[in-house]
Amino acid sequence: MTLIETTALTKRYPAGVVALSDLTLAVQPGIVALVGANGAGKSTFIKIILGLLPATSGTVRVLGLDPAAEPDRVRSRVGYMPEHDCLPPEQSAAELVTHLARISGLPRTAARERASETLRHVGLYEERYRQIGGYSTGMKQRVKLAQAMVHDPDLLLLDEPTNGLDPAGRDAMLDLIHRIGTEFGISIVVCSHLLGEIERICTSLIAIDGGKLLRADTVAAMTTDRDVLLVEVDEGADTLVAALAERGVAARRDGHTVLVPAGADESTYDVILDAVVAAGLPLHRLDRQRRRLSELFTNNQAPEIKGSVLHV
Amino acid sequence: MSEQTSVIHDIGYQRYSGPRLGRGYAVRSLYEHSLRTAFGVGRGMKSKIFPWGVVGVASLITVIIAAVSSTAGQRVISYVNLVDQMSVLIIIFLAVAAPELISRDLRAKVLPLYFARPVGRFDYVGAKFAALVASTWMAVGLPLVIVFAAVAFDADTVGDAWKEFTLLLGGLAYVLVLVLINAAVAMLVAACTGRRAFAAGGIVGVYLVTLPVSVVLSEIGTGAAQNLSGLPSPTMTGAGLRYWVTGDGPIDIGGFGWLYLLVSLVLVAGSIAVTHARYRRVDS
Amino acid sequence: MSVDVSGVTRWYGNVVAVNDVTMTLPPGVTGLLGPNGAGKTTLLHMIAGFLPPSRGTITAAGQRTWRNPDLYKVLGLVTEKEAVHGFLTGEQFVVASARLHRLPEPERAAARALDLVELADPRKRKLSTYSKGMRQRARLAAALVHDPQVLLLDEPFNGLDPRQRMQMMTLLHDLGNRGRTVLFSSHILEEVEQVSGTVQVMVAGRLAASGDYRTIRRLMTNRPHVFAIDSSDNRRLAAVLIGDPSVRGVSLGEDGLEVSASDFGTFTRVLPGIVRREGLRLRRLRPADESLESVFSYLVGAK
Amino acid sequence: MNATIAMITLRGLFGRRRFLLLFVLPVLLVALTAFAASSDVPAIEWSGTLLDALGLGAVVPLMALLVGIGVLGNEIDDGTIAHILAKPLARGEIIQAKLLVAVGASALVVVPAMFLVGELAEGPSLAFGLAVGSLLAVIVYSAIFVAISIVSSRPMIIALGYVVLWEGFLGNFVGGTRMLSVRHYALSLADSVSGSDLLTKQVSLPVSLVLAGVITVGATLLAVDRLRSYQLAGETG
Repeated sequence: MTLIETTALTKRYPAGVVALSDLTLAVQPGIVALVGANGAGKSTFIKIILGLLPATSGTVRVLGLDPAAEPDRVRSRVGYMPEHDCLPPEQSAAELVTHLARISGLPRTAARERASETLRHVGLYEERYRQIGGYSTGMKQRVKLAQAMVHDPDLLLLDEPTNGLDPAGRDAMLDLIHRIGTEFGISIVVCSHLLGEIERICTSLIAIDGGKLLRADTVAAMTTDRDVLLVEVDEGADTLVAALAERGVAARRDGHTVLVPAGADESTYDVILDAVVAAGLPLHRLDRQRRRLSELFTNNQAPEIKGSVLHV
Repeated sequence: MSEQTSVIHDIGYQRYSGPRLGRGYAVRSLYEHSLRTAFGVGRGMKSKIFPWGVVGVASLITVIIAAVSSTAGQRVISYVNLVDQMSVLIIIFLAVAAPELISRDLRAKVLPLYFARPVGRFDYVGAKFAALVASTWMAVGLPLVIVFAAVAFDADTVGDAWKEFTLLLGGLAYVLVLVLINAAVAMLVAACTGRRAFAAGGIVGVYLVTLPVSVVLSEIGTGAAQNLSGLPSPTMTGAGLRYWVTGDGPIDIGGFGWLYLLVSLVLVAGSIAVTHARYRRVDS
Repeated sequence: MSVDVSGVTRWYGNVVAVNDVTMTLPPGVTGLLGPNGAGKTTLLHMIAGFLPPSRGTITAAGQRTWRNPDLYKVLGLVTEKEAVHGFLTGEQFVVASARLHRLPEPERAAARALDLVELADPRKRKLSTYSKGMRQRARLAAALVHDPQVLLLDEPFNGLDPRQRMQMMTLLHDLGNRGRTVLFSSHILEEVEQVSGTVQVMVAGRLAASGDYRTIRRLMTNRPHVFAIDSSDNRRLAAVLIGDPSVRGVSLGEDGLEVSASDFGTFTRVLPGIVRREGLRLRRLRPADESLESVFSYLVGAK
Repeated sequence: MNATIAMITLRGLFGRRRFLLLFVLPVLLVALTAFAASSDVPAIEWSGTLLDALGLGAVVPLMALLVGIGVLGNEIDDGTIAHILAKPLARGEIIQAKLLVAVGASALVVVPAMFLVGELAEGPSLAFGLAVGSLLAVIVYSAIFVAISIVSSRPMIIALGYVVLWEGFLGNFVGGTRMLSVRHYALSLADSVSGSDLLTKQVSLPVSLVLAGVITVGATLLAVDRLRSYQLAGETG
């Protein structure tokens, strides 16, 4: 089943602002990243998926349903975690999540049971009976996540789920999202500005820029290895460059890293090691250079893709 | 001893395959939750002080009246007149409940959580309005029931008790009319601000500003001007409706009953429409 | 030194937010790190003159900071709270800042600052129509308009999209290179790593470490260094490595070996020789806990 | 005066449509007075309610409150004040600009309304008296509300409580509080200037003027000092 499918989706606001323009894509289940510049149309896209905004033209299918025609059916199968604070401080997490489960259509008993289970899965235990106002940022993010998945959606929309978290909190949240996407079997669309996070947990990526599709591909395909080896020695980088040159390998320095062309076969690895041994240097790193997602945004000549279908 | 079997139970994530009830159920759940919120049920002690304080004060007054009535053998004040005396309690209860039900959601920005579920903006406004009306009606209607209980207990015949009951229904209906009109205004004010203190001040403020206008107009004006003097104040508009039906009350509206009804309807429908329109701008 | 914090403690009632912190910030960019609630914002606000220390002294560019408005001639502050006067346009906002600084040519200074943060195009639009990232940059422009010697930023990357993040990193980097003292707090350690390796790490109100994070890592002599290794025969390499005195432990996993080395210098010197002697091919050697992320988690975990 | 701060403050005050609400009460007051004056009922019967209780007792302080807290309290509440404070400006300069804008804006809303009310109720001398009296009230109130804006974290509640309880309620029942009631200073000045029978002062004019001056200066100095020690909230999470 296709998770989200759009054809020539366009959204024009009354003021004349074009938020989405001719967007055609098909997203397969998995953990999908949605990236793009601020104001690139991500929040419009989410609103259309939730059936909160009608598209100006084009079609959109979410889990095979049309959100404009059947918003209730779509919303009962989609969970949404907003970016901003959205929790009433004077309620307990257990009570809020139970209440929202009922709003999603779960009968009273089921709502209570699932709220308690979901809060356990996101890592809130006895704190769930305390008022949310006293929670840390990390705990609040967990409650936001719990309310989004309490009704067992088939698709979770997470908007900047690691916002405001410190490094340890981010780690925990990313692990949790990864588990939800793999063990729990729920597909996830994550909006994030942090490309490092995306590389870590996502299977595929959709990049939108100025309302247009910039790139849609698997993360693996965007982070392929380059034909360059990174070598770091604690001292004597110049000695190493010279030693490599003697062996016919044209290496160059970039800061404290030595960049070596990988060559056709793996013999370069041995040449480097021989050079290091011969010069008696301490070898710190030997690794293939990989493409980074950030290159998507450093290359300014973004290819414009119109009308073509990209399967993610 | 029976053979012990060892099992590791699966307490991992379970998919949900039970029923998913529709939008009607969702709206009803929101209504019920809001009704509980209005009385501070399921919240801390602090949330209960104000609503129950109002209920307590209203009940105290009427218990005294009921006691006096039952010793005197006759009612000292009719239900509808009692309601007029308690109109300020309606305002106070609304000033407590409306910010709690409406402003608080705005302040905490919880609306996106609702709108991402099978409740629409209109459902939300409708459920909140219904809960606001119902809670205020209960809080202010309860004292009437206390008076009824006291008087009906003393009634000589079933017929007397029945007559008393119809009078009670009239009183409760009058409460409902006053609550509907004032709750519509209160909801609109509460939907304008996320700060509960401002909302409460605004609701009391509208009452405190509009009531004297009506009073000054009715004291100084004559003829039609006097008949129409109730319209600037929601509470006096409700009192005008009472006059239209019973021919009695704090204000003489002459033959303008239909106008009072029209203004009331416009007020209620208009407030709901404007509140609904306001939520269109709420970011989700 | 541009910013001098000496024996500073700040408490709120019984809660100690900042506990006996002493640091000096030279010109250049420094990242201020710490878990939530570690006291970073409190410290930034004290340096910015918006909070008096309960004990200790702070000077920025030679001036005391509390109750001293003249401080702002040489200091710029970008707070975490993103509030702006939404009814002003970006240009009006920055020009107003320039005027309040009594700059001789406020319009020109504002134009320069707007250029610097790449807001020249939308400068005629009201701030209320700006996105979070644009507002963030408008506030930065207002804080930069008088070209301050000291610039303090609380979570400046918040809300920025990938491209804006890169611009912001470049901007901070350039300011540091031009001799300005820049102190910024952030939770995104990869970015701190890219902007500047120099950090001040706060843990529970205390200053846990200062300096270049790589050097800080080397100072943690009680922590074995962990390397991820992949070779043509991992099992054999593991058997050989475990016999070497510089190796504390080896574990064999699906995608290679994880080696903890007790002595950093010795291991990195002996490894290449061992591999070649055994006739193996080393495909990957990657220090697994050298990143700012690992350094940070060690510092926080150590308490 | 610092023109930039005044400009920002003014735009903050009038830049939104919300400021139209400021005119609702004064217009209502004038309309009611016009209606009452057109009736046959003698002015002495309603002047106490409209001129004193509603006018000087409610409309004037409430407008000064909304404006006074609007010029500083709102900026403190939403955090934008930090942009103005992080500038090399004497704090007195900031308060001075804010205060002048507050007085000007409140006076613009209130003084013409009170003038009209006096004109409708009796004539030019009462009109002039009420205009001068309300101007005095606006000045003192503005200083008080600007000070409350920075002293309290919930200025609106404190200020409303002060207006309703102290100025509106206590003054009518507890004689001693009249000496410290801005409403009575305004009444005293309006009565002295107009000599109208519709007003009855209860505090002598010299006492009123001296106390009004003392309160204004005191509140302003307090505001300047508190702004000098303005603290940003610390750790958020």
